[in-house]
Amino acid sequence: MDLADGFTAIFVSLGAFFFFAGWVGLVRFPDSLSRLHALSKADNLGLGLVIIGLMPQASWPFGMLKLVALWLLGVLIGGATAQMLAGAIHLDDGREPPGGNGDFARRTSEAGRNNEPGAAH
Amino acid sequence: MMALPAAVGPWLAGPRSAELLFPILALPVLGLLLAPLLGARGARLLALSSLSVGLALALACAVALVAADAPLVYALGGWTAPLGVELRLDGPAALMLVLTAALLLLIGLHAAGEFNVRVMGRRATLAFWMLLLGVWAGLNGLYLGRDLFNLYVAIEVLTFSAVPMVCLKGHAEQFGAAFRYLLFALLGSALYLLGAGLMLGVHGTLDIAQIRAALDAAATPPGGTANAVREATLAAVALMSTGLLAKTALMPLHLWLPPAHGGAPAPASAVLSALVVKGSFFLLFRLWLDLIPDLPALNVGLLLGGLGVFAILLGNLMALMQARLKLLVAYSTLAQLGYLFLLFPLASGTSGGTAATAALMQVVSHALAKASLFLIAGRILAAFGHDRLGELNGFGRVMPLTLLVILAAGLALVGLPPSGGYLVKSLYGGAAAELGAWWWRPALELGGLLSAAYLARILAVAVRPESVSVTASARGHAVTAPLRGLVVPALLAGCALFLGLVPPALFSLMDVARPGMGSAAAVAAVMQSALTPAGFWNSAGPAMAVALLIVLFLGAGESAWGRRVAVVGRGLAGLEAWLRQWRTAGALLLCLLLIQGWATVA
Amino acid sequence: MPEIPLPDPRWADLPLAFAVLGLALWLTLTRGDRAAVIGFTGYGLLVAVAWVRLGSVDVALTEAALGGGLMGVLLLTAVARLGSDIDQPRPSLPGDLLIGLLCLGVAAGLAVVVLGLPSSPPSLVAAVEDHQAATELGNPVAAVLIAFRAVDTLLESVVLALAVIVLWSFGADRAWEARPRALDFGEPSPALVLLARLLPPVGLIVGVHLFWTGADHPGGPFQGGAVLAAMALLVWLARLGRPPPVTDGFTRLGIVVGPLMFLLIGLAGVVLAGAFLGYPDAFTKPLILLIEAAKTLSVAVALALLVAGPPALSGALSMRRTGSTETGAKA
Amino acid sequence: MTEAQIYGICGAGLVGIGLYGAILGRSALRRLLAFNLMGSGVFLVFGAIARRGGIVDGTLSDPVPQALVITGLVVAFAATALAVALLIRLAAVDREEAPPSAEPGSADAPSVATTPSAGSPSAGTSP
Repeated sequence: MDLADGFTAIFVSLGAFFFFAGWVGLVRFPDSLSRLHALSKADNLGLGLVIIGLMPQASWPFGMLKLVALWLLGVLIGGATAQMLAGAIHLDDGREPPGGNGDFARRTSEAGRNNEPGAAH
Repeated sequence: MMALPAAVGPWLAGPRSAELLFPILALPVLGLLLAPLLGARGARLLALSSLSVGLALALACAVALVAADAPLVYALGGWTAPLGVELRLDGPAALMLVLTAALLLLIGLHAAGEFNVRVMGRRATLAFWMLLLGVWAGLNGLYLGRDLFNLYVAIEVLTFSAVPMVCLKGHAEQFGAAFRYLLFALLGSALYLLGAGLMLGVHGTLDIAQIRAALDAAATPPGGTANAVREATLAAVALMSTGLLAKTALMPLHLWLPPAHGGAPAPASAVLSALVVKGSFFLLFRLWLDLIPDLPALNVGLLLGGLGVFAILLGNLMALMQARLKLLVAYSTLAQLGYLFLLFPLASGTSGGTAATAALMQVVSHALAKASLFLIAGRILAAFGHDRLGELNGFGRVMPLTLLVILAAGLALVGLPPSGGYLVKSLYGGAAAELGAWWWRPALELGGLLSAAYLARILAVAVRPESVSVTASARGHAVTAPLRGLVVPALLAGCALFLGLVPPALFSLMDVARPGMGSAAAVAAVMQSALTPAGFWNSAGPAMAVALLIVLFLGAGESAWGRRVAVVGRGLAGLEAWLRQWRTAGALLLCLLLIQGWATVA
Repeated sequence: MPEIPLPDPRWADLPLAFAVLGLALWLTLTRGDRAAVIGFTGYGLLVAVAWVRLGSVDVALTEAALGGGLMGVLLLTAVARLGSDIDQPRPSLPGDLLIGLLCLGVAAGLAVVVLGLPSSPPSLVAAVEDHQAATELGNPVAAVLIAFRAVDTLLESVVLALAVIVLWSFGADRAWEARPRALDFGEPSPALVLLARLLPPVGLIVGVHLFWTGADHPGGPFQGGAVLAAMALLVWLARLGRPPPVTDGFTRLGIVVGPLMFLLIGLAGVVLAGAFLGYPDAFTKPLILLIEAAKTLSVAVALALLVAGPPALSGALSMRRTGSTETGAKA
Repeated sequence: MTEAQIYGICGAGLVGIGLYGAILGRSALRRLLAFNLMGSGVFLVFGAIARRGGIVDGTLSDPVPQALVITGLVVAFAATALAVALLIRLAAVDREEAPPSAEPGSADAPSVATTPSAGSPSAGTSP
């Protein structure tokens, strides 16, 4: 267990811990929004730590660059999906989604209403 | 003329005859890929021309095969099994190639008038002609294939081409029928694929001939590992066989066939009933006869034969009670499929060849007669706007020629000499007598009588005094329906009716590369006794009697028939409708899988 | 092939196998269709990890891209359109139990057969290695797909092209000129639009790389095509672009060019290499790369159009809020 | 217990679960989803067989079953896409108020059998 393996073991297990924390948040928190919040926070951090942990295992320079690219993609897609989920959750509850994109919710719910006047759910 | 054979010699008789195999697979695929580029109009011409070239190729293959008197094998890409995939042509495969190409060409010519852009619009026209090529490609792949996974992909091409034919017209009920057909066929394919995977795990090869050799080798030394190999192989074949039973719609796994074949447009129903269902049967023929060395020792043959008899009885009885003509014909398909499965209990010893000849004859004669019946049903539907028998009284008076063709096709199904049906029943009877298994014979006779019954019912409706709706629309459509719409059905019905008169030497095509078939001699023997007055009467007599009974019984009109049969009918219809519930069919599929697994391994 | 050190199976595979089986059971038994479909995308990724554990990296890529990704989008669009339209009555206990026992019997029998497979399995690994040099391909799976079992891959890409045209034929007659509309879900969220602007260039590079590296390392036209198709779907979902109309010539050419190129080169093989679907020794690699490039394009176009659905007139497709309303047995 | 055996049994279990869901699924979409579960089970059995072949010959896994699985996955995806399109069209056609105008002369009217005895399989039993 030389230095690199030790470094990897520590960081990857830290990352795993944050994933576990995210999972606890998912299970414990009362409503969807706070679950979403906990999950995206913890998982992003967990992913970052795992990626850092794997750095010494990857070959210099391209292996490491691929890992960083992986992390960037993970953060970008995680953020965008969290936004979309939050918008959808607000739509389901009928409340105005926070922030400037209120018009999006109004237009979508109107579009939703035109297509499905009797959309009882 | 002498120059032509010299140029073509090496292919037809010489060493290069195996090179005829890959164009048979490549031609439909090429047509399928060019059709969307040519658009709806071009697709029709492309399909018909490639089918005619394909028919010529199939006939050339048959000639080359008889000349070589040995199976033609072609290694694709130059790689031989087990790594590569090989195509192999033997007698039955050549027969099926010729039948498929000829029938698709004839149905295509018949449908050319209906499926063109002016009548059907661009969507249905492009779809129909591409699906015709897709069915042809799938079937050619099935008949030539020797590799179990290659056969799986060929079956998927066939299923992907058959399912959309059901909902070409776009009515809600047809989409439902198409979805059920697709999902049930996919469950069948998944079971087949699982069986093929286990075969690869046990033998390390997917080539049927190599697996057969391994099984023969494993059978000799009765060592511990040997019967482990044998049991795993039999379990894999049980999986594949169950999957194929679901795709062949052998009763009780028939939930998807009546709505699918009943709801599809007429040419599509003809292709589905006559050819598509036979493809998966042919694969069962390969599995149980080519791959398994000792089928007779297993009692799975009895199981399949029993299901065949069940299909003959229930299918014919349900056909008797259908209100719509196309559904009547669809149920008659289910019954006729039962005859095919009588092959498996009788396929042992010397009589195995005769039973195999009977099964292949049934495939040919049913394909011809059923295609003709469905095309005629389409003609009646087009003429009167509906096919409810209750309101078609007297259509025979308005369309006498159509009635004549129905009579010819019906008699071929009933099995009057010299029709194909008669050949099938006599050959099966001979095989059963040889084996001493007398109990199959009454099933054959009863099936013939019941077919005579529903044929008589159609005739009774046809000749009854005209009801109001027939006369009204008669003036509109029936009289003006073009006579050329009758040419193809009449030709098909004629071939089915006079199949027995074909010189027996032609049947020797089926013997090539199949030891102990001897079909030419068997057919010749059967036909001698057929044309004698005594032979004619003892087979035709009972059918005539039943027909007469039905006509009298129906004298009082269709509704009377409904009331009289109601008592017996409702119970039976209830049972059959229950069998076609999705859950029941699923449970039966699993039961059949477990029973086949137990029957082979035990 | 990179040598992936596989640790002691007990710790890695047993939990994963239980997770896959547990998730599959949950997917089957949970009430809401929408939850099941969302769970299915996660299931696809879990199975992809199982494939890596089995040492089949090519299949893991395909499972993740196709089984997890595109299948998830396909089923999600379906559940958005259909809601959970229950059309079978609640299963009666005895019937439910019987079918459960039958399925258990099938699974147990299958497990016994799988475990009972002969211990010294004859395998084709040696045969592939011997002949792989003739194909000049480093990746054995690509060699099997494109050379040894070329006819299966050809027929399979024909099935894909046929499936697209068949899918279009399900549309209504008057909608034949229209565009596929299965992906129209009203105004996209700004986050989706941002993603659809940033991701496709990256996806394009990854897709082409997957195809290009497929010759010598895990990857290939199917995996590359699936990633490219996913990018096209992202653009269509974010309404930055629209799926092409059915009558567009270039689209049809795009669908057909892969299998057509494969078939024509195969036919040329009869003259050049003496066997249908054979490759001449002189320039095997260029021909194979040409076929795989055309196949990547065709797979990408076909997979994207298969998810985009049949052509439909605007407003023809319902968008159901997926409450699990009991609509009873429906025709 | 090698990983080949673990995933072989996992595949067998998935086939059982998939069959159960495909038969008892309450909506057409769930039955389709269950079919895909069964498909992934069948492919996992292929994977187990590939891994067994690989162990014997010292590589990771036998390339031939892998190629078959890749082909099978694409075919299964195409089949699911067709099934989904059929379901969406079935829902859309049901939703349209007027059934599509029956073309003159070929109105293949899916009539329910009128006479009491005939049990023609009309649309009574749903997919």
